[in-house]
Amino acid sequence: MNPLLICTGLTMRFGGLTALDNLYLEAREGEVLGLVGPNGSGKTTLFNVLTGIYRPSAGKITFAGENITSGTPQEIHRRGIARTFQRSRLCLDLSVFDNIMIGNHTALRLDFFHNILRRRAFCRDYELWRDKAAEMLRALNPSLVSRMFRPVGDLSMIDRRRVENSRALVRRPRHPRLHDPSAGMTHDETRQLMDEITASRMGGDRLTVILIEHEMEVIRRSTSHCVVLNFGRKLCEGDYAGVVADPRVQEAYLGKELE
Amino acid sequence: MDLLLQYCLNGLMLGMMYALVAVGFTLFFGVLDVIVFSHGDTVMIGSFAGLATYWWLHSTYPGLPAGWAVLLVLLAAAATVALLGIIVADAMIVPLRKGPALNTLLATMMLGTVLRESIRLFFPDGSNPQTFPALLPGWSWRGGNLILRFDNLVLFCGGALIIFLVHMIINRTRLGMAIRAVAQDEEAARIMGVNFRFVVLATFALGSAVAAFAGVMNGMYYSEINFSVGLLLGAIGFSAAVIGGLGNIYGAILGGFIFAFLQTIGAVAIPFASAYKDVFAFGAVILIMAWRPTGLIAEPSSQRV
Amino acid sequence: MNRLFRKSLYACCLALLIGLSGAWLQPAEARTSFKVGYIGPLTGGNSSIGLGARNAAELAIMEHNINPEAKYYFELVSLDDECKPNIGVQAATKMAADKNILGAVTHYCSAVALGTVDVYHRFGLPVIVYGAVHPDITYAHNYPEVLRIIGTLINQNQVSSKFMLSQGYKRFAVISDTTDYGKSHKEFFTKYISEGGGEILAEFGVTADQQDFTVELTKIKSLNPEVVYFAGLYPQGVRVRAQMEKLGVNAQFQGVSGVKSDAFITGLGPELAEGCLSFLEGSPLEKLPKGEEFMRAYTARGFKNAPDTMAPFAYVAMTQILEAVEKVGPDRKKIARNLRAIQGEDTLIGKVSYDDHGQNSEPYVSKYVVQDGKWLVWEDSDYASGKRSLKK
Amino acid sequence: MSRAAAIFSGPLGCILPAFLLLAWSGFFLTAEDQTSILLSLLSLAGFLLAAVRLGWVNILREAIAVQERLWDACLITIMLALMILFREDHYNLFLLGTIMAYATAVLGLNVQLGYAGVLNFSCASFFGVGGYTAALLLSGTDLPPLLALPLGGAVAALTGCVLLLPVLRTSGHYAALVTMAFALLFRVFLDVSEWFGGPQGIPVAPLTIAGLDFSQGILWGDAEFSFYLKYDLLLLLVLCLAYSITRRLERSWIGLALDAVRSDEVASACFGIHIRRWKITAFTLGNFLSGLAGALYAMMLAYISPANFTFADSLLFLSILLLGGIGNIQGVLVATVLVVIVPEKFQVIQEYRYLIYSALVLLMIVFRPVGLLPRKPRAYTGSPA
Repeated sequence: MNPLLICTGLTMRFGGLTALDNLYLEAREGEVLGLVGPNGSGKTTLFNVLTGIYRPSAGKITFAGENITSGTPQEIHRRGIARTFQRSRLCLDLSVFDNIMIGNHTALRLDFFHNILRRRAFCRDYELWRDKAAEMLRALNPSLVSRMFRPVGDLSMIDRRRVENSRALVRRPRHPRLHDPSAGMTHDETRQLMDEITASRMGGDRLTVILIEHEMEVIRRSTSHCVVLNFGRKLCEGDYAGVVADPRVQEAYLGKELE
Repeated sequence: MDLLLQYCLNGLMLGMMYALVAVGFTLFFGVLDVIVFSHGDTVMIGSFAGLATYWWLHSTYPGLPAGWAVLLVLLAAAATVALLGIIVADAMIVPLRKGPALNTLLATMMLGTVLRESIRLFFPDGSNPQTFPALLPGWSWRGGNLILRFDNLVLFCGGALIIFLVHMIINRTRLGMAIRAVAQDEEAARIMGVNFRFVVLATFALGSAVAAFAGVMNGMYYSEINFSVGLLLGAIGFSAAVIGGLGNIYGAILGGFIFAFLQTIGAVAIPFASAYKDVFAFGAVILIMAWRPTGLIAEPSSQRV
Repeated sequence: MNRLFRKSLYACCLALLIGLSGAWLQPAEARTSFKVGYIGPLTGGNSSIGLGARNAAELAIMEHNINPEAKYYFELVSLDDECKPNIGVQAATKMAADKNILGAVTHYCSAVALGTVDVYHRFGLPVIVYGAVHPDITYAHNYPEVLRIIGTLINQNQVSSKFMLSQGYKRFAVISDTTDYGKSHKEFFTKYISEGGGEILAEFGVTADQQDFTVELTKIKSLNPEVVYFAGLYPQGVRVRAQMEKLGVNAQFQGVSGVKSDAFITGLGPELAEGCLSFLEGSPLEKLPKGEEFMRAYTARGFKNAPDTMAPFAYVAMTQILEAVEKVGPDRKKIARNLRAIQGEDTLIGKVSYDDHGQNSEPYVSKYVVQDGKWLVWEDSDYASGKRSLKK
Repeated sequence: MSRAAAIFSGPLGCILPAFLLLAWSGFFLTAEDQTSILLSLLSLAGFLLAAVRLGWVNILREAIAVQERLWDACLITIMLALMILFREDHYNLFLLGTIMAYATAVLGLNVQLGYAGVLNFSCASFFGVGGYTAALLLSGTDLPPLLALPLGGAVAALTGCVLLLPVLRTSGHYAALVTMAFALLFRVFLDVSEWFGGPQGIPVAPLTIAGLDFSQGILWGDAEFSFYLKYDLLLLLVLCLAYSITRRLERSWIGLALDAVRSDEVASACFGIHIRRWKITAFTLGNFLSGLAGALYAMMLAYISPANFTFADSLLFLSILLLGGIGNIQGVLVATVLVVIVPEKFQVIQEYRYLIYSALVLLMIVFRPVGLLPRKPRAYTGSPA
């Protein structure tokens, strides 16, 4: 399996603070990479740099052999990278369908002519997408289909996460990144959600996923490979068992034991 | 040369006035992340409260020495306006924070109109310009075209003193610490035991009292006050606070002087049409915003993603 | 629950019924009633003059209505133009479009009157302009509906420039607001001053809501003029005069008709206002033979506001309109024609004759000076008698 | 109740309310004395309150959603009927025209603020740019007068481009300042400039289309109909166009993109949405509509001055949008009618009208910040799915 995404020497500084420090990271095609580390270790910053929200202070990001280091979020998205956010960033006043279609933005016809003047063609176009979205939602939670045109703000936490994951996956990206998909949910809900994600991964496409998750159980079940970050540096990497056993990781999470 | 110096002096006086207004804007923004657009009209209320106090003093204690009169006028104006600020904050601004920022902005603009119209309709003869008494002795020193007036000097120093006091309150007192804490992270401050409501009300009282001073200063400087100054003064104070960088007191002061400077330059440097000076000043504000979208002294943006 | 609904439904239907039926119940009238209009600044910076004039117009109607010989009964419709042309045009449209209104007394601000005369002409409403002095209001066209009882500013500036030159002033600095009122004052004043041998050192245009004049005045100070001529309305006049003092500009303040208001003195205080000059069409009330009578009648009605400067003009204009209706009946065209025909009528403000443009051609310009907190006619003041002197 | 609901969900559910609305507004506009005005307003308020409590509003809303075309036709019919009713009454026709011009401008503002979230405190300035363009084109050039309408919009949109850079770079209060500064600047500029007539304002030549002079009344047998009727018809056409464009815009992928930009710029960018492109689109389209409305309004007014286009007027437009419910174009119509008509009818409160108006808006923002008719989630094909 060759690496789909490679970061070399990635550094991100905010004023005096170094959030990422000369980081090397690779994600191989088709794997689920777990990204763990204590708070403030640079996981979120890494996501933001990878999706073009921040421009790195130094270093290089290669995706499928192409340099995407200084791309705008739009360009990077078009190459097939999608993401979710730590704090759910759904548009709460928009409907479920709207939110999913935002993820589908690059597939939509946006010219004035099509949208305003040729309404009949537009409606056909719309019905096509509506059915697709319904199909997707049905797989996650059938009851969401009937609530497709209700504001997302009315939904429960897990349904919101479902919508957000659908939004990230609707374009069938090659490389989705999921940020804390379980935040704000119970254990059972989390398990259910992860099963859904894994299911969508197994659904034939070979998705490469980077997963940030605080719930170690989720990491254990879902990932094939883990990277542990601390103070913007890679502490260690390997499979779940190996990483958990590493004393440096325990130290980073629990602090050094007093002699 | 003395002409140039005179322009500078005028500009400085104007700048001090704008700076005092802008400080209020920026204080409120720092604590609550809102723009209280009625602040310009608060200044106007301050000058009218000062005038009313003077009338009362003048009729009850005719022989009162001018020094006392100034002090009492200032205190009464500050107290009235601080009370107004507290009421506005408690009844309107805090409840409105839940909604979008636009609502607060619009609501305070409407509040400004309400204040303005109330003075016009309910202050005796309020629709006409009113004489503001000369409470300070009008000694002056002349050199060529330059005239340096004692009262202006006192007003300028008074303004500077007020700004210094605000600086001390913010940086050296417990209240100031609480204000800074709330400004930085409201939730954390609450958890650490800061009485949020008290801090907000105290900030509004402080900002409004500064506005009252600006109002009385405005009255004494121009010897005349009228109900309609609030809107433009508010717009200018807001501009000054924004070009300085919202939430930053020193930025607001800088912004105030910059705006006064722009107006003066506009009037002096475009000799054929000094009436264009406001066009020039506001045009410059737009350009500054295009160049520095978050103000000259910008806070690092800390948006969480 | 259901009962509550039903109750509220009944209540609403009842309210609707009452509302609609109440609307159709009109009070009965004894005499045939007609409407006449007034438009002027009732709010904003110039409201003190506008309110005084409105009251005077109302006074004229009240006096007419209690007159047992009058055939008709009149009602006043008064609208606010806020001294803003756009509001004025709307108000004028509203008034002119109302066919029950037979005539109107309108406008203090020239900017407004210039915009509205076309409206009056288009709808054929006869109006008498009581306070706006821009020449174009009557002379730019030949509309039979538009008349003006007050003189034009051409006349005013002829008198004022001649007077200033006769007082020995030679060097003038001019500040004018950018309205047509200010601009044409400036135009005629500079013209007559230059013709008379005086010198205009500088001209400044200022906006109508400007607060700070220090930059303009600093420039003026360096030119050291003998007179600062201000063409604008009194709110700005107050500021200019006050800031002259602050900057030590030791020149004579000369205003135009827009400054001659009691509010100018209240705004400045008697010390600062002392010695300020202004010029105004017509004679002051106390000089008029019937002036005292008018004042007594005005006070007796218990109006809230003082009559201020323009009240006599509005009063006379309204009286003329009412008399015209009495004479020719409710026909706008005839009323306009009847008004035009007025020649040499003896009124409160002196003789009134309308020329072929509807302009009162017997304007008399009075000179005023502030003495001890009051506008006094120049000839009666200590300044004319030499007891006090203007600034040199 | 259910039988009634069944009846009123059909065509009757649109036609009956429309008829009531027509009857009431006809009565209200002709009412002269203050008591009847007050009473009719009170009865309307009581009726509406009852309608909300009894659930009639929901019935109406569903009836409208199902039969949108019919409701549109009803609204147009109401306007036409009012015009015919007031055919000789200049003033009421003028009011109707004002309502339609303002509504068109606010629809433009709605595209900017309601959809894309671009703050614009200078809507009245762009309205004014359109008006002044029309004034100058009609008096200074030999262009066909009808061309002045789209040109008014185009010049307003172009003027907006001057502000694009700062508007795009700033956000929140900083963006508010940029447009506010522009509104103040625009007013002062008009006040002092010689070319645009100064504070005095300038007359606007009447519109003529194919020899038809819009400033002349229409002769119909013995009766002469007001010339405002012509402007009203044209304004109705423009309003219908603007309304239909904004509605289609909302119900399209473009509307979705605009909403996404407003709702969350960062998230939108991560899904490939071009923030700048859509902000520019919304800002320019909004200014075009404002300018178009301004041009026609200026022609109807026949006389414009800087005082028509002040910062306070921009606030008026904004408060109309807020009152109606940001993003809801039906709310825009309702709110415009209220804001234009009610103060006009209350001559008693003349001196106090600003005070009362601003106090009411203030109270509304505090107690019902979502406006009269809050926006509903998007329904792409009109009827709810």
